Amino acid sequence: MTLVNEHAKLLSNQKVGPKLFVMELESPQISASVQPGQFVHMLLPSADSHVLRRPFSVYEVSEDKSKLSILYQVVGAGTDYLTSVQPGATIEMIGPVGHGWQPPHEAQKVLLVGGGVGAAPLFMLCETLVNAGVKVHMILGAQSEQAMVTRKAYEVLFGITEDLKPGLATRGGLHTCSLSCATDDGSYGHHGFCTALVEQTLQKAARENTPYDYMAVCGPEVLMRLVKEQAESAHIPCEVSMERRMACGIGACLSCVVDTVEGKKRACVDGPVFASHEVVW
Amino acid sequence: MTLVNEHAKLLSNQKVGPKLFVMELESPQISASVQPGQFVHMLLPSADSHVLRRPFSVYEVSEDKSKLSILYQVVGAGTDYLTSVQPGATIEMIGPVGHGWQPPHEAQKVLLVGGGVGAAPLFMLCETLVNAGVKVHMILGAQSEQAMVTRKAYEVLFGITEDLKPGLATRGGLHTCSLSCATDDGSYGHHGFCTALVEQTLQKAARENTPYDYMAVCGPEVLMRLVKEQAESAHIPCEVSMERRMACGIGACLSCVVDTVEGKKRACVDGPVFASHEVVW
Amino acid sequence: MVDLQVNLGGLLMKNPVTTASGTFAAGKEYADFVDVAALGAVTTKGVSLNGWEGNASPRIAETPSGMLNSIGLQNPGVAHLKSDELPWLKSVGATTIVNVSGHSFDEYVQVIEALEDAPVDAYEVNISCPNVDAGGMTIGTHVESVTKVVSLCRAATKRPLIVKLTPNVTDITEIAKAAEAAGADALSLINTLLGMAVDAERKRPQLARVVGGLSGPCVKPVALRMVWECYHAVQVPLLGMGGISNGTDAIEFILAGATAVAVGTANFTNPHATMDVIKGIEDYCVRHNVEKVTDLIGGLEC
Amino acid sequence: MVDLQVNLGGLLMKNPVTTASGTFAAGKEYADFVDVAALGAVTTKGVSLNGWEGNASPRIAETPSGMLNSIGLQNPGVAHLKSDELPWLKSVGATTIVNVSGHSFDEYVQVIEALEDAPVDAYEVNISCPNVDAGGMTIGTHVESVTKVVSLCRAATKRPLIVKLTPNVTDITEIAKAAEAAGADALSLINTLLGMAVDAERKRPQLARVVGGLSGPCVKPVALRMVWECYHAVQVPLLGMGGISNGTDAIEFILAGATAVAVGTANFTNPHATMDVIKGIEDYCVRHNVEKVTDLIGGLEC
Ligand SMILES: Cc1cc2nc3c(=O)[nH]c(=O)nc-3n(C[C@H](O)[C@H](O)[C@H](O)COP(=O)(O)OP(=O)(O)OC[C@H]3O[C@@H](n4cnc5c(N)ncnc54)[C@H](O)[C@@H]3O)c2cc1C
Ligand SMILES: Cc1cc2nc3c(=O)[nH]c(=O)nc-3n(C[C@H](O)[C@H](O)[C@H](O)COP(=O)(O)OP(=O)(O)OC[C@H]3O[C@@H](n4cnc5c(N)ncnc54)[C@H](O)[C@@H]3O)c2cc1C
Ligand SMILES: Cc1cc2nc3c(=O)[nH]c(=O)nc-3n(C[C@H](O)[C@H](O)[C@H](O)COP(=O)(O)O)c2cc1C
Ligand SMILES: Cc1cc2nc3c(=O)[nH]c(=O)nc-3n(C[C@H](O)[C@H](O)[C@H](O)COP(=O)(O)O)c2cc1C
Ligand code: FES
Ligand code: FES
Repeated sequence: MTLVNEHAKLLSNQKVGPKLFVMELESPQISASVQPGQFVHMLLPSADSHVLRRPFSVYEVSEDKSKLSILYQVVGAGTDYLTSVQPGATIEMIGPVGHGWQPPHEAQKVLLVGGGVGAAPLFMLCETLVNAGVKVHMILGAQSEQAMVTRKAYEVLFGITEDLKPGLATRGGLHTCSLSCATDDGSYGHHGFCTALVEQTLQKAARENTPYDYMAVCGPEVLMRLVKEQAESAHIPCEVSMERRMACGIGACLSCVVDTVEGKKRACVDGPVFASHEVVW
Repeated sequence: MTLVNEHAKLLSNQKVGPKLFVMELESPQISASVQPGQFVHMLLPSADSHVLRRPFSVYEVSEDKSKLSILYQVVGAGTDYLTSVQPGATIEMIGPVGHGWQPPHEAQKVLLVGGGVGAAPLFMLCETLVNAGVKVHMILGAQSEQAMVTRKAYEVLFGITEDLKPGLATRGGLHTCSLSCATDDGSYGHHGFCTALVEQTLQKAARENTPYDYMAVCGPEVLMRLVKEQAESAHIPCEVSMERRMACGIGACLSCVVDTVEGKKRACVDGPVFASHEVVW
Repeated sequence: MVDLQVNLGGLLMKNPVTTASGTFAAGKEYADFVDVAALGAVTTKGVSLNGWEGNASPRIAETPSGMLNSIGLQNPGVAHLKSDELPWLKSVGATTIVNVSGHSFDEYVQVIEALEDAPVDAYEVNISCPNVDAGGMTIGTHVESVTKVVSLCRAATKRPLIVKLTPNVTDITEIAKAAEAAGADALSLINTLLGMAVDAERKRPQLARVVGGLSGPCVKPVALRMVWECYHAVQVPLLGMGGISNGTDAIEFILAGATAVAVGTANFTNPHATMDVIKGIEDYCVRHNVEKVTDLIGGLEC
Repeated sequence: MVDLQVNLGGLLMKNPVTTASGTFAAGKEYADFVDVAALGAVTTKGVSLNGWEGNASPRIAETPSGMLNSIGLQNPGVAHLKSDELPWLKSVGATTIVNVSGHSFDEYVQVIEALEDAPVDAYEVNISCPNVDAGGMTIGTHVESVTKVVSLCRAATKRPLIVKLTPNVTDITEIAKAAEAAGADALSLINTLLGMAVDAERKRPQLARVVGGLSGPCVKPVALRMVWECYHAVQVPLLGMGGISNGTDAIEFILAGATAVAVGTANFTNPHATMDVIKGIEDYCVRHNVEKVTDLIGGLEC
């Protein structure tokens, strides 16, 4: 796929939770072709002491494929600076980059697990699956209710009505998709790590003999390792999205390698999404 | 005098001529005490690859002494960047710094020569002199009419009416102050270097036996050297304002030294204004 | 029309701009952004005989106006370069400089020997590699080991031999003279400065390998100084690099004495950087009425 | 309350923060911004016996995240320091480190001797000066001249003797060990990296002296690496510097092995920088439950 270095216009840059922001960018070229799980490699605008770009997954693409949004968390100098960039600014980003999610074509029942901002790179995947009529169960983990900023988007996608109880909700009308949530502080849904929900969900599916045929997980590395073990125990193919520091972002510099069973691979172009069994943890 | 590192608010930042801008800053502390010829040492806001501040003379202070303005020319990366800073931004500046103009107390007839943006640091001096009833003749030199952006301010100060011919104008009513202009391209006033006007003015004063008793010149170093020679030939005390690259801006680092008859002196605190005979050119 | 052609120790380049080894792979990855045939040359990632795994992650860290890397010369070996990369470079019409690495003196020679029948226009020998024969130290920091490795490489090829110097030395001119005396046709400099970054919150080094190589705009002053020193110390032409991001940076190196320049870290910031640098050099020449870019080499008025 | 006190080779400092020589004069100029008595110490501008004129202008140039200087150790001589600066520092209650320069081995000794009856708490010997006895070369780049000058200074005083190393060497640990063996109580590093800047439009070097010393955030990675290397090579405490602008930077140096730190170029960017650094160190200690800042020294987990 052709890469571009698009000069995108920042349309909005809103705080949506504790240290969490969503930026919306006008980027017709990248938006038109980006696939679920791919990312953009963004230059911090007019911050010339920062020579490296920052990789961010695409969270959502507008229906007319002219805009995309990014959910980002402030973790260091670059993301902190980003929060100060005003709408109207031009932001350069290379994209769409990377090997995205590759659910098996025949997948019918899918379990997605998103921890923290890891819920963002799963959203486009989820949307594609839902639109293809695939039964999706989504598990969201976050520190607190306030930090679980993607829940609303998933609820809307799933057609979940407001009056349903938190914790487990089913897609209204269709009854095919569902969402369960866990927070570290118990302020919403399950009190604890979301792996407990994964366990419950997999056990229930096993009991009912309606196994999941694909899992995808994105979030802190420790979460991905635990979930991929759960997936492997249940013999469900699982994909993970690896984060590595990136210089070029397009496969040239070998900054971003991930240890795999076939040696070192580049997170930027061979990933970021890898089959969980490929990765040497 | 106490120095402050004032966090000034940028009120406006307007293009006023070719590569020429005026910024107005809300800075009650510095504005309250700055003297003619002093400067501020300005940090380029959120441009962290630039570790050095930029020195700029104070052009004008508002009547209520809460705001000051700076006339600046784009010459390099820092001044170019400054043009993009939007009103509302906070700009740190150390000030008021430096040894300003020191016209003799008994001065009655003064000749000021400003070349290019060098006309800015003379404005407050001129204002002080005019208000003290001193007879001032101001000579402005610039590349073109468009680049002669301080003319209007001097005309207003001198009370010069619009209908007077360019080139030589006299303060309306008072008839004490006058202004003459030279442009390199002849688009306004004398066609040529403004030293020719200095020569004419000094000769006329000599003929009329009403000599000037103080001269001050600010502009490109070549201009200052030529004018100070004219002043010395006419035995008129003359001051010049020296530009040097500055790191600390407050006398500590010795970056900014000027060769003087008493050895190296710091432009930032021993200057920027020096008696012309002190400087070793 | 400005004449941008330069001769770098026998290597004819259509313009003075190449890529800094390790920042551009062998060009394919940048094909959407850069016409590699329009470059003075493509310099490939350092290649060793059998391929190296490189270092653990994290391998990079950002620093003020620069970055550290400890890739550790990961590469799939010379056979892969010959089979996969060099034919592509040839097919698109690129001029090719192959950057050569070795864990031992012999390995350098073996890599060059393996490449003698491949479409390579010049070799750039990276003497910043830690090397067993040099007791694990960087070969490039001592006159004896520099003399040795350059002599061996020289004997192995008649192609233009560029020797790439490390800046982590007390006196770069001493090393430059040794490389020249041992037969280098050109010198390239600088490789990265040894540095380190710390994550204070986690009390850990930012790189798994603790130390790494510093590159980017922050090193430009050191690189310019070394190019200028070498220009006055040796006769062979210089390939200058270290923090070049635009045409003005390139001109600074050429004025300081470089015949050609390489763009490294700037590719990461701006994937079009090499193209922008060529354009910037041309614009400068037009603005200053320079007919041949070679007229600027060492033109600094001190 | 965090205990910020450190002992730098016999010099007691109420906190680990001093000023980098040459960036803070003797403190008076910064009095509107900094309570010099609140600093761990004030390190004064390098002083020589009879005063030096220094280099021609321009003396500085800005570079990406840094600056070059070629002040050339301009100073009015040791007598002036004794009569004008040291009494003021004493009167305001500052702890004082005097940075000592010399054009010859003897001059270093003479400066120290002249200061022995003055209120000085420690000497910092700058061995980055070009020196006649070292053939005009920088003394600090060779083991023999380092050994010589440090031994001479050691013999001249019982006060804490800090030796300031230049980073422009192949192996900093070799020099550090030589200084330690010759009697240094502490080592301070790094002095500036030799660099150069070019004005492409005017085809001239930006500094009248062509080359100058690079400092500021851009050099931090190199400085950290050298502090870390020296921490593992010598026993004496280290005074780390090079690009420190805030508390986090300081902590990075302390974790890498520095007992104390100096703030240089950052004073120019932010005249309150030293105060901000002290505050930042304290905040870090509170946040990480560190009772004594000395517990952090060399605490990097590699
Ligand atoms: C493929 C991919 C997709 C990502 N998608 C998102 C997303 O949708 N939302 C989001 O909030 N974050 C995402 N990240 C992480 C994001 O890139 C980092 O949080 C960000 O680069 C931190 O920059 P900083 O300057 O604030 O941090 P600093 O720590 O100051 O950055 C220093 C350097 O380390 C790099 N770095 C630091 N943390 C990470 C990290 N976790 N991953 C990669 N590089 C890092 C920076 O890019 C920079 O080069 C993604 C990372 C990757 C690799
Ligand atoms: C006391 C004083 C008062 C000044 N007043 C004015 C004024 O009122 N209006 C105005 O337009 N300019 C003024 N200048 C000049 C102004 O400081 C420079 O034009 C400005 O610093 C250039 O910055 P830059 O980043 O655009 O240029 P660059 O060339 O990119 O700057 C590189 C470095 O050189 C320094 N530098 C470059 N040119 C000069 C110069 N002429 N003088 C001092 N430092 C320089 C910069 O500060 C910076 O440190 C004054 C200078 C001094 C010393
Ligand atoms: C990620 C990375 C990988 C590098 N790999 C090599 C290499 O394989 N061989 C080599 O000689 N230099 C290598 N270098 C050094 C560069 O070629 C160049 O000398 C240095 O980065 C300075 O130039 P710059 O500031 O333009 O990047 C590498 C640099 C970087 C940043
Ligand atoms: C303007 C200037 C003058 C300096 N003068 C001296 C000096 O007289 N003696 C000395 O040992 N170091 C001198 N240095 C070096 C600093 O003390 C310090 O080692 C170096 O600048 C690195 O620290 P920094 O990056 O915090 O500035 C000077 C540095 C600068 C920028
Ligand atoms: S970031 Fe360069 S190869 Fe992945
Ligand atoms: S700028 Fe530091 S002494 Fe003048």
